[in-house]
Parts: sequence; structure tokens; C-alpha cells
Amino acid sequence: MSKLKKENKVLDKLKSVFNLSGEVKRKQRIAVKSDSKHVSSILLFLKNQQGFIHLNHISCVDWIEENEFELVYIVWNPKTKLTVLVHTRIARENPVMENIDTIWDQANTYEREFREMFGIEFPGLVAPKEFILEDWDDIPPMRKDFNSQAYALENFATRPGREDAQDVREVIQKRSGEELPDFAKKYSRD
Amino acid sequence: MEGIFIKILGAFLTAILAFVVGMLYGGLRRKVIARAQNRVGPPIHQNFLDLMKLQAKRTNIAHGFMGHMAPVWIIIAAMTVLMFIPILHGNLWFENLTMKGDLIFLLYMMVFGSLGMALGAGQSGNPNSAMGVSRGLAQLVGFEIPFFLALIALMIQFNTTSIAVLMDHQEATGRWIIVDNPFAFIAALLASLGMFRYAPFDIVGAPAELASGPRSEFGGKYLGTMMTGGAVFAFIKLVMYVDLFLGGAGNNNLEGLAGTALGLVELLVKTFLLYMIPVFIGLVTPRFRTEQAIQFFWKWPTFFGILAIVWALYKNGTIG
Amino acid sequence: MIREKETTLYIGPQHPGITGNMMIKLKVAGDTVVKAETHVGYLHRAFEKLIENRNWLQSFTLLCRFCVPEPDPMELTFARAVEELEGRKVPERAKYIRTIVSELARIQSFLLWYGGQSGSSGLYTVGQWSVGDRNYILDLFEDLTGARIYHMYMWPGGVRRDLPKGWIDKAYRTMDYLEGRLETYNQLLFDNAIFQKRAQGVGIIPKDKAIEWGVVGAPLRGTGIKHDVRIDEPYEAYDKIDFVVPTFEGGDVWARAMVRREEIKQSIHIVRQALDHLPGGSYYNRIPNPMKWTVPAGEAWVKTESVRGEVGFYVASDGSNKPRRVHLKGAAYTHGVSVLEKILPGENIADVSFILNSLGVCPPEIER
Amino acid sequence: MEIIAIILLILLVGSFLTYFVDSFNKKWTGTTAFLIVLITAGIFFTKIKSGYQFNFQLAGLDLQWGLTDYSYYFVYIILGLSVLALLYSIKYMEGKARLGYFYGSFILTVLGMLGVVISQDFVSLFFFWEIMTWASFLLVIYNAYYKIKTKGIKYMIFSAVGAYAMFTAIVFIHVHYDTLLISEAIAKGAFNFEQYIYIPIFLLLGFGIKAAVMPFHVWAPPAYAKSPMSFTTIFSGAMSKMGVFGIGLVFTSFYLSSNPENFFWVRTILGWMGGITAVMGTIYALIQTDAKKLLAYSSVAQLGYIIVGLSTGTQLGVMAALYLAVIHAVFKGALFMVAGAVEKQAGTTDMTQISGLIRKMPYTFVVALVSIIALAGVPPLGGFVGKWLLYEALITESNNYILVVVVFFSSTAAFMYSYRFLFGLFLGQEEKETEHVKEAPATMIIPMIILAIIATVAGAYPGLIFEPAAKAMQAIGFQDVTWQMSSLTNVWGDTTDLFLIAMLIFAVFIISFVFLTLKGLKKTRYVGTKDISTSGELPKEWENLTFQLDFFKPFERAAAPLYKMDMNKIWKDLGKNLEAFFGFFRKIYTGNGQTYALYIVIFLVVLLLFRDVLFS
Amino acid sequence: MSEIKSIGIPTPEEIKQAQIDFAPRCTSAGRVNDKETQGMVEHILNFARKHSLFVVAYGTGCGAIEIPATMTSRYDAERFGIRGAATPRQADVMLITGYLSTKTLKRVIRVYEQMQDPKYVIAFGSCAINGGMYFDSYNTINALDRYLPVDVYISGCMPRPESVIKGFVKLQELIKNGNAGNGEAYRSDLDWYRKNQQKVIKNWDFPDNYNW
Repeated sequence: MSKLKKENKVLDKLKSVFNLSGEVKRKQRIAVKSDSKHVSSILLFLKNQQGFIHLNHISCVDWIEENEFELVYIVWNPKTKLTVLVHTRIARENPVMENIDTIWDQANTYEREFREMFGIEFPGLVAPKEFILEDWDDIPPMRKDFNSQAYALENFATRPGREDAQDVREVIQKRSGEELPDFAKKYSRD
Repeated sequence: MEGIFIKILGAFLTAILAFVVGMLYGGLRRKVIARAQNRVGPPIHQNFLDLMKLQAKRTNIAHGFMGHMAPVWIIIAAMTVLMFIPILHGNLWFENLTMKGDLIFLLYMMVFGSLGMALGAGQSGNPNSAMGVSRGLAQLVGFEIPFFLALIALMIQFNTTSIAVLMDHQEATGRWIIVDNPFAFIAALLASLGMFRYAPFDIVGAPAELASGPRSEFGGKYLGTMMTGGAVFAFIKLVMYVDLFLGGAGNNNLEGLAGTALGLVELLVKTFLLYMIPVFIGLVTPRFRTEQAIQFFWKWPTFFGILAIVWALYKNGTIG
Repeated sequence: MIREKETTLYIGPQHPGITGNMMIKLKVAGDTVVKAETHVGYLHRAFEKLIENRNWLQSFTLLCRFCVPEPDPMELTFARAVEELEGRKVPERAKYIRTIVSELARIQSFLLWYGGQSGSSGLYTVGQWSVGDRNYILDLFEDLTGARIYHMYMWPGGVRRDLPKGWIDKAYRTMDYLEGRLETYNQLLFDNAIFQKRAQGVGIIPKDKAIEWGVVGAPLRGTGIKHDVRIDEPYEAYDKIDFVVPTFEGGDVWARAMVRREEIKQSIHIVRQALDHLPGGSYYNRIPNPMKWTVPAGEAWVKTESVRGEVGFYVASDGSNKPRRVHLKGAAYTHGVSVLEKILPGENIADVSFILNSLGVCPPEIER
Repeated sequence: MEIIAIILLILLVGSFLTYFVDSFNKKWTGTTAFLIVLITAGIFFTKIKSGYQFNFQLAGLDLQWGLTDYSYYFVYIILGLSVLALLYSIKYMEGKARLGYFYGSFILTVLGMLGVVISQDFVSLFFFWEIMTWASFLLVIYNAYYKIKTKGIKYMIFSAVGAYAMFTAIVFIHVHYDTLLISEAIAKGAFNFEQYIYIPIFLLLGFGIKAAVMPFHVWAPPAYAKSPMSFTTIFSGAMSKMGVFGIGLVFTSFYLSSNPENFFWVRTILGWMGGITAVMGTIYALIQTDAKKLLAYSSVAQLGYIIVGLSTGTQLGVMAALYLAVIHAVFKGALFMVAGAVEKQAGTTDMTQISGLIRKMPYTFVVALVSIIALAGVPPLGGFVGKWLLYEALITESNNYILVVVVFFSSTAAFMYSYRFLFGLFLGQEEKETEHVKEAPATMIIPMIILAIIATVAGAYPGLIFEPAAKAMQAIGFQDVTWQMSSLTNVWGDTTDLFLIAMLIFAVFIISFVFLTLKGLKKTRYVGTKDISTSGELPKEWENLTFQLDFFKPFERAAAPLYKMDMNKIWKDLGKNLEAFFGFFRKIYTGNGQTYALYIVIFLVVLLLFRDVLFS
Repeated sequence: MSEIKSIGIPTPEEIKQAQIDFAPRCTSAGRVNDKETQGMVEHILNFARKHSLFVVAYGTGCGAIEIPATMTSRYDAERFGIRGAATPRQADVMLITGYLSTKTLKRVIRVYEQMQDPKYVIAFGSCAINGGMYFDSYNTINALDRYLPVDVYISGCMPRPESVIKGFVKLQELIKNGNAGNGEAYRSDLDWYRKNQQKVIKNWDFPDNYNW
């Protein structure tokens, strides 16, 4: 445990200030879980007090079974080289999350993407509506309940012969009527 | 009557010569660049194929009258200047109108085409075109200054403003002007880099910045005609430099066809060597920004131009 | 409707000056940029959505196509993420081979960058040479993996196959050749007064803001801040290899070019060292039947260093045979959008493409 | 009664008549004014020949009116341009307020100008000069009736200074040479720098201010841009030539009557003043966004060329100046008319607001194109001849090699603003905002086209202008002025055959135009300006695709040191310092106009009373 | 939670319908000059066209990474007269380098329509042929020739420079025989193409008239 001294120090500090749960996952990785309301204050605290001035990444996971979106804020301290992952969960219906582009400008880009791809609203986010998609009229595509293949089949012409999950060798055999060579049989899927 | 016939035929010959040589030099340039870049490169007649293809385009688009006219201005400028530049010294076929126009006329006529094309580019309404024109005109003001200085140096050193008289003088003395006034040659040569618009002065149609600048909206027959004009212009510039500084061509004692042929060979050798200077410089330099290009022309080339004038005055006996 | 005074200039998507398929909408007064907006989405293939429908190993075909100029860090990062989730060990030899491959990938990407940077400044000769010489690296890849660009070579548990016979010699030879060529490129490009004039003082990223803005990789090192994932969180064999991370003060295009000029030399140095010390033994800690292979539930955030900066993968697994979520963070995601929009205003239009190349903006990495 | 007096009377009465016609029927004001000047011109050109003279006495002063070839040359400019400008005015001024005021002052200005050139004594010269100045001042403030202080004040101040300078010179001439006749003064060498140096300097100051020579050019651009365009045609085309008229008279007489080698500096200073005027006018013209201002600065630059030409004092140089005086009146008159037509039809001449009028106003565009080519000095139009004469004069005769480069720089940079003018108004995107614009009415087009035709013909047959110009030069003392109808020859014997060039260009034009038009005629489509390749994107409706702001920014950056020399600022600083200096005398200024008038009268009386004491 | 469903082996009816749908739209009506009918002049012009191919600078997909390699020293496509053109007005060939997202498709159509006849399209990679690995992506189209007439397909993911050059040589062959350049066919079949395009591009805000 002594090896992860730095990591534990940061975690203890966080725990003493905020009401959150967390663990040191491995060297240089600290993961904390928090209420969505406190995320911005945690991030501010990390940035201003603990030296985590670099926003590495924001990610979003759709846990459809639990009916929740999980947002992960990953911040990094260039001095101690530690990374903190701040997890939070928000409801899947009418998801709203605090806007943090006042803390880091580049968060704006992530939030635009999540607004478009997951339909999460960030009040106070000033940015053009469209980021990646254009004229999208279906449910936000990165949600798990959006079926990409069905959408593609419905909207895009599909060329025949593009049948899925076929073994190429079998198809060749079927078409030409030839026997598969032995070495080919060896690699057959079953 | 026979004289007029020879004149007209000679004009056609000159035009064809300028066109063919200009296009071939363009192809050679591509070949040379390709070789320097470790490539095989296109065949040297590639430019002819490109031209043919452009003229063979089935559909064309013009953005109105000035857009339609843009290549016409270039052709006018190219042909007019061509007629007033001595191709071979004292050759009846290539004499054209050489004694009828002087250097100041040529200087102004040479910008005629670019200005006309700028108007055509302007009418297309493409922002890239207008920006290219803005850059091109600014650059023009840059390189015309040293070029004009060099010309003035020649004028006052030899008391003439006619290019044909300068050629006569070189033949008479047997000394090229590059020897008589080397500074004028340096100034004019540096200015010619801007005239050819190869790197580092290819700011007008810089691809990574303005797509292809003023030519953005021209395709098919328009682009093809512009290409023709450009090829003729390249030839004109080279011949003009050869005439002014390198003694011209055709000063041999042979009579008839042999003399003409020898003169042409001499001309081709001289122009080709001269042409390789901007081409090789273009190979190894990146592009200036517009204001850097202008400032470049106003520094060393202008200095050499002034030096050329001082030298000319000294040689002339006015000072020293 | 009030018409804007500034001219709108579209750099891209169909434009010779753009790096890939994206668009920068410029509002221009004179030839000075007043406002820049990055528009992406032209290359959106919904990779992250598709990966959720592929099993863990099938993902690799998609993964390497995340970023075209440099696919290998993607594979490596994802493989490392899966290994972290699964707790799978990687043999020592595989670690060295991975180091070699990722450095070769860096070198080929650097050579492509030479082409972009010199081409956007109008010096096409260097671009022709370097992109031509890049083929020698791609030949090495072809010998090793069978493909020029997309390799799918680094898998969870090691690499797909061992080095072929004679490959090491060829790699040495290639490195020697490239080292000689680099001198020529540098003479022509970096020692060129015009290039220096063009690059100095252009596209400045302020040093005090750089980390906060999310600048990573060579642009960050170009402001004088020493940060490299290979040193901060050493992975594979980088902790056993001796190399220098160059930095340069200034934060402009010139500083970034100088950093890269050193880095490519360091990459060649690393490849040589890794080849020198290449251990024997197994190269692949074989995974079970990939069709049925499941990865334990959990999450991983793994970073590696690519040419453009750090590449990070956030991978979440729910214990099934398919990833729950794979989320890429490429360097271009911040460089290409927020940083670019901040540094472009005030610059000359002539320098837009120049700055774009120096930041190494790669649109497929932004929109995925 | 003498015919010349009748002519002046017609103009004077006509001026008041127009004013009264306006109060009865606004419709006929313009036509009346046009007819009055047309009749005047008709009478003048039929009845008065060169060499005409008319002496009379008034209040004990010997006055002499008459016409030499030299002044006749300027009469062509004045009356020709006035007639066209007034024809243009009829529609241009239609619907505007205070038409009587406008036309009355206009005719009065014509009267003033005509008077200046026919005066052969200093008293009437000064008298008419003042009429011209004041009448034109009324027109400058026409558009800014209630803001005289801010708009017209510069013109006012500079004109007053010029008038005082001229008056002082006249008094000095009277004192030293005891004559008021110009011809006598010339014969006695009054304009010679060798004797009383301040006389020619004061005179040159007076004329130079009118000709907008650097550093006194600052009044010209705002005054040109502010006055109604139909008047600016005269203002820039003809009235500024009055300054040229005077300078030419003074300078050539000095030059021809003394040994110029002793006065190298006089030539040099005047030449450089002209050269710097040309450069300053040009570089400021190319950063303007208002077409009118652009043309105004361009006028200043063109006057600079004329001054340079006069300063050489050589045959080609003076010929260049005289030729340029006419051709500048022609193309600049046409251009101001174009600007006026655009202003009338599109509502503004701000080049950041309008673009793409070429299809809406095709005739106006053609006129603008022809005039701009003439302005830029590109063959085969008339402007080239002027440029050629000027360069050859400087190189072959005057040996002023650095000045020729300065002039060349200015005339090359003129390409930039020439393009800017055409592009800003006529080319570029055709936007919705200018959809309603229509071609200008015929009475506005016709004068423009006439001027454009003159500019074109002058390119192939400059001899048509050389002929009167040569006569005029002979009238002021040049011997054996040679000229050819359609070719140019310098002293070294190098010729440029303009007719041949024009024919060649015309032939190539026809051939290539026909080729390009006929080739694939059916498959060539003419599309609108919205159909451009914008990198595959579709621009939004509010996005501006025309390059309008800071058109020549790179050039501005490259030539930044030149832009630091702002004459306006220097004058302003001078004004401030003077204000501080004269703060002491503040109490003298009561702010009452009558008091000032009293001061002036006292000053003049003192001057006249004590002239012998003061100037002996 | 979506699973990949097998599209299944098509029934004979489906195949018949598909054959109609995917029949080459560029019928001989569109070809100005077949080999039999082309005259001497057209033959020479075709020779020029064949040896001078200006490629519009548009890297639509990841196949564009091999374009620099193709154009530079080892493979040197300029030998064949292939060179870049900055704007569609000057270009002859359009390379669809791989998949096309719907957002790009809109731009590609605009660029294609701004090119002048005769114009050629070369499609790269399996994803342009049938969607390739992106067959189930909601943002990439699967069969390019539904939306634009394609002259040459180059298979592979991604095609090597050698195959790219092979593709160009194939195009040259087609040009020589007068079988390439489908701009006129596109024009005559515009309704069909427009219908397909508008199905994918939701917000069709192009100018109405086709821009040839």
C-alpha cells in the first residue's frame, strides 16, 4: 500500500471535503463516484486546489439496464502525473447535466457531442446545435436503444450479395460446386 | 505586297513558335521537377495533352461577360507583346513589329493580361479569386520596381528605349549587356522570379491557401486558353531577358534557312538555361507570405536596381 | 437578415489545404482571420456504435481506422486497455515488438507530417521525398503484418505473429537510410530562411494556458512543457529504453517543427535500441476462442503517445463478449476544435493550413 | 458690347435665372442650366478665336481679357466638361432639394473658371479666382448645408490661404514691376526665381493649393467626395486644372527665361512635390472603402503626375502635363459620373456594401472599365500616352531617374485601386440587396459614353489632343513643338506606333473573342455568381462571399512606413500648436463675422496705403 | 440493445428487383461516343482525355491516405498524366476514397455537379462498393452507384497504390473506348438519382436547377 501513497493522499483529501466514494484502482489511477450535483465543485476543487489542471477526457456510457447514463470526467495532474476519474450517473429520461465549460473551455466540445449523441442537455451551453451529424431526426444515435443496422437498412440501399455472417469458403463452394480443400476445412468456423 | 505576306506569315510563325516552345518548357519544367523529386514525371508533351483535354471538355461554365472575356485579355496581351519583341536578330520572318514599340510600352502591355484576367476572376464572385487578385496586384507592385530600375539603367546607359536597338548595340560591340551592366541583370533576374510566379512567389494561386486563386472558377476552354496565354508569356519573358541581357539570338553569319535554324537553336539554349533559374529556385523554396514577398522585392532587388543606375551613369560618364 | 461584413471563406472539405475531410469556416477581414469555426462530421462512421455490436476481437478491424495517418497507437491502446481489464500479461518479447512497431508508426507519421508541413508552406520537394521514403517503413509493416496501412497486429496478449526472418536486418538498414535522408530534409526545410520566416511567431499557443487548454503532445512540448506519456506513464518497453523527450520554447509553428525534428531522430534511436535488446521467447499470450471470449466487467482509461499527442481509450465492459463502450480521445479532439478556434483569429489566411498541419489535426479522430 | 463680356453676362444672368426658374418649376431648372451653358459654349467656340483680346479700364486699372492658345486649351476642358456635367446633372439631381442654389452656383463656377483663363491681368484673375472659389465652396457644402463647419472648413481655410498668397504676390508684382498685366510681368521676368524669389513662390502657393499639391492636398479628398458627383466632375476635372494652368504659366515662363541649371533645386522641389503627391494620393486611394473617396485621392495622385510633368520644363514633360490635364478631365470626369450613377441607382458608393452591379448597370460598367483602363495607363487607351510622355520626359530629357521610379511606383500601385473600384462596385457577388438596381437614365449615360469614346480615340489618335496642346505650348514660349497623329517618338528616336498597337489589339481581340465564343457555344452556360465552388459547402444566406474589407491589407503591411506619413495629422498638429500660440491673441477673435470683415478691410487698406514703405 | 441480424440470403424475387435497381444507369444513351461510332477527331480527343486526368482535391474517406503515396516518388501517378486540381471546375476525375457519410455525400454531389463534362468517378475500397465493414452504420451509405454514376471501382480495404494506378489505367482504357464519363447519363437519369439522394439527405437545400 505504501507504493500508492500519493494516490491515497489525493483520495483522502477528496473524501474529507466531499461526500463521495472512491478507490485507488492502480498506480496513477484514482476513481471516485459522486452525485451529479457535486461534480462541478469536485472538478473545480481538483483543478484549483489539487493541481489537476488538465481535462483529459469526458466519456459517457449508456447503462440502459439501470436506466442511467454514466458520465466520466478524467482529469490529470501534470506535476504528480496522477489521473482522477470522476464518475457520476444521471437519469436516462430527460437527462440534464451541469455545464462545465466555464472550468475548461474544451469541455464545450464534449458537451456538444453528448448533446447530439446521447441527448443530454447542458444548460448554459453556447454552441451550434449540430456538431457531427447533420439534419438528424431519429433518437440520439449513441443511445443503446437506437438500432444502427435497422436504420441503415431502412435508409440506405444495400447491394445484394452482402449477406452477413457467411463463411466465404462455403459461399465459394456453393457457387462453384467445388469441394473445399483439406487445409481450408481445417480452418472452418465450427 | 510580298512584304506584307511575309509579315503575316512571320507573325503566324512567331506565334506558333512561342506557343510550342512555351508549352514544351512547361512540360520540361514538370519533368525537371519530377526528376529532382525522385520521380519519373510526365512526358514533356504532357502540357499539350492537358491543353487538348481542356479544350475538348464538353461543357463549360462562365460567370458572365467579364468571366467569358478573361482569357481573351491574356491572349491579347501575349500576342501583342510577342509581336513587339525581337525573336531573332535581324531575321525577316521574326521581325514582326519590333521597331514599333519601346520598353515602356512592353512594360505596360505585359500587365494588361493579368489585369484583364483579374476582372474576369472578380466577376465569378468567388472569394478565393478576389483574394488571389489582391495578392497578385500587391506582388506586381513589388517586382515591377526593380524591373523598372533595371530597364532605366539600360535606357540611360545606351541612350535608347527600344529593345531592338539594344540588341543591335550588343551585336555591334560583341559584348552582352550582362557584362556591361551586371547589376541590371541581377535586379531584373530577381524581379523575374516574381514575374514567373513560381515558388517562393507563387502566392497568387497558392493551393493550400486559396484553392487556385483567380483561376478557381475557370475550367475547360477558359482554363485551356489561359494556359496557352501563360505558355506564350513564359516564352516572351525568356526571350525578352535574352534579348536585353544575353545578346539575343541569331547573330550568326550564315545565310538563309541555316542561319535561322542556328539562331533558333541558340535562342532555345539561352532561354532554357535562363528558364531553369526560376525553376530550380522554385524547387527548393517554400512560399513567401504576400507582405514578405513585397518586402523582399523592395530590399535587395531594388538595391541592385539602384546600383545598376549608378553603374550606368558611371559608364555613361555622367558621374565619376 | 443582416449580411456580414467579413468575407466567409471555406477551408474544406474540398480544399487542397485541409488535412483530411473537415471544414474550417473562416470569417476574414482583409487577409486576417477574425473568427474560425471548425466543422466536423464528414467522416463520422459511428465506430463507437459499431464496436458495441462487434465482439472484442472484431473491434480491431474498426479500431485501427480511427485515425488514418497513424493507426497503430489505436490498436496498441485498445489492446492495453483490454489487457488491463482482463489482467492479461504480455510477454517481454511482445512488449519490445510493440515498442518497435509503434515507433515505426511514429516515424511514418512524421514523414507524412514532413509532407504536410512543407506542402502547406509551398515546398513540395520535401513532401515528395519524405512521403516517398515513407514507403520503406510501410514495406517493413507489410513484411511484418501483410498490410501497408492498417495492420491489426497488436492484439490483447501480445502481437499476432513473430518477426519474419531477416526483418531485423531490413529494419536496421531502413533506419540507417532514413537517418541519412533526414539530414537532407532538414537542410532543405528547417534551414531554409523562408520557412523560418513563415513559421516563427505564427500560431502561438501561450505557455501558461497550454495545459489548461488541453494541448498535448508535440504542440505542448513546443511551448516548453515536458510531458510525454512514454515517460509519465511508461508502457511496453519504454521504461527500459533510454531516450530524450525534446522541448522547445516559443509555442509557435517553428517550435513545434523543431520538437518534431528532434523526435523523429529519437524514434529512430528507440527502434535501434529495441532491436538491439530484443529478448527471445514467446510473442503471444494466446487468448481463448475469440468468438466466445468475454472480458470481465470494469473500466479502463489507458493512454499512449502518438505523433499528434496522447491517445486515450476509455473502455467499459459489462462482462459480455462485446465492449459496452469504447470511447476514444485523440489529440485532435481538442487541438482541432477548441484550440484551433482559439489560436486562428488574428492569423493570416496564408498560415491557416500551415498551423493546421503543425497541430496535426486529424478529423477522423475527432468525429470517429 | 464685346462678345466676351456678353458671354460672361449670359452666364451671370443665367446663374440668377436658373435660381428663379427653380422657384417656379423645379423640373426645368436643370435643363435651363444645361441650355445656358450649352449656348455659352456654342457662342464661345463659334465667335471667339485664339488671339482675341479686349482691353478696358475700370476704376483706374488697366484690364485686359483675351485668349491665347494656351488659355483656349483650358477653355476646351472647362466648357466641354461643363456641358456634359450639366447634361448629366439633369437626371442626377432630380428630386433633390435646393436645385436653384446648386445650378446657380454651378454656372457661377463655370463663369469663374472661364474668367480665370481669359484674364490677362492680375486683377481680373484674382477677381475671377475668388468667384470660382466661393461658388465652388457653396457647392462643396451643398450636401452638408447644416454642417459647414465640419465638412467644408478645410477647403475654406486652404482656399483662403491660397487667395491671400496670390494677392500678396500680385501686390509684390505691382510694387516691383509696376504692372498688372500678365504678359508684361512675364516679359519683365516677374516669375523668375532669380529676382524676387517670393513672388513666384507665393504664386505657386496660390495655384498649388488649387491643384492640390502635396502638402496642401488635404482639403481635396473630402471636398471632392462630399460635393455632388456631377459637380465633382468639374471640380476634379476642370477646376483643379486652373491650378495647373497657373503653375504652367508661371513655371514655364520662368524655366524658359532663365538658365535652369542655376535653379536645379526649384525643379527638383516642384518635381518631388508632384511625385510625393502622386504616391500619397495613390496609397491612400487604395485603402479607401468609399468609391468617391477613392476617386478623390486618385485625382490628387493624377494631379501629382501633371505637376511632375510641368516641373521638368521640357517639351515632352509639358506636353505630358497638358495631355494628362485633358485626359484626366476626361476619364476622371467619366469615373465621377459612374460613381454618381451608382450612388443614384444603388443608394451608396460604399464598396463594403454593394457588389455585383455589372449585370444591373452594363453601360455604366463599360464606361467605368474604359475609364479605369485609361486611368491605369494601360495601352491602347488614352491614359497610356500620358504615362509614356511623362516617363520619357523624365528619363530622356530631365534625367530625373529616382523621380521616375517614384512616379512609376505610384502608377503601378494605381492598378490596385483601379481594380478595387471596378471590383468593389461592379464585380463580386450579386446579392439580394441590390436586386432593385436598374441602369441609369439615358441623359446620365450619354455624357459618360461620350467621355469614354474620347478616352478610347485618344489612345489611337493622341494627335487630336497634341494639336491644341502643341499650339498652347507655343503660346507660352516653346519653339518647334513636334507631334505625330498616332505615334510617339522620344528624343532618342524610339517610336511607339499607337495606331498599329490599337489595330493589333483589336484584331487579336476579335479573333480570340470569336474563337472563345463560338467554340462549344451551345454547351457553354452562363451562370449566376451564386454558383461558385465554395469547397463543396453551401453558403448561408447571410454569409458574405465578396471580399470587401481591407482589400489590400498585405500591401498596407508591406508599405507600412509610407502610411505613417499622414499629412492630415501634421496639419492638425500644426493647427493645435498654432492655436496654443495664438491663444494670447484670443481676444481679437470676437466670433462675429463683421469684425473679421473689418480686420480684412483694415489689412488691405494698410497694405495699399503703405505699399511703398513696406515693399520698397 | 441491438444485435446484428443476418440480412439473409435474398430470394430470387429480391435478386431480380435488385438487378433492376442496380442496373447500370448509364446506358448507351448517355455515351456520346462508343468505339464503333467515334470518329477520328473524337478518337484523338479521347487520347488526350485519357492521358490528362485532373483529380479534384477531395479526400472523402480514409482511402485518401494512399493518395499521397500514389502521387509521390515511388508510385508517381504523374507519369500517367494524373495530377491534382484545386477546384472542381478544373477537374476531370473525382475519387471517392472509401465510405461516404451522409454529410459528405451532400458535398460530394455538389462538387460532382460542379465538375464539367466529361467527368469520371473512381470509387475506392469495399466500403464504397457495398458498405464494407460499415454496412450497419447509420451514417454511411452502402452502395455508391445509387447516388452517383461510378466508372471504376477499386476493391480492397484500403487499395494499395498499385491498385489505385490499376484503377486509373482501367479508367484510361474505358476513356479510350469511349465508355467513360457519365455526366450526360447522370443528367438524363437525374430524377432517379435525385430520388435516391433525397432519401438520404434529409434537408435538401440545393439550388433547384442541376448544375452541369
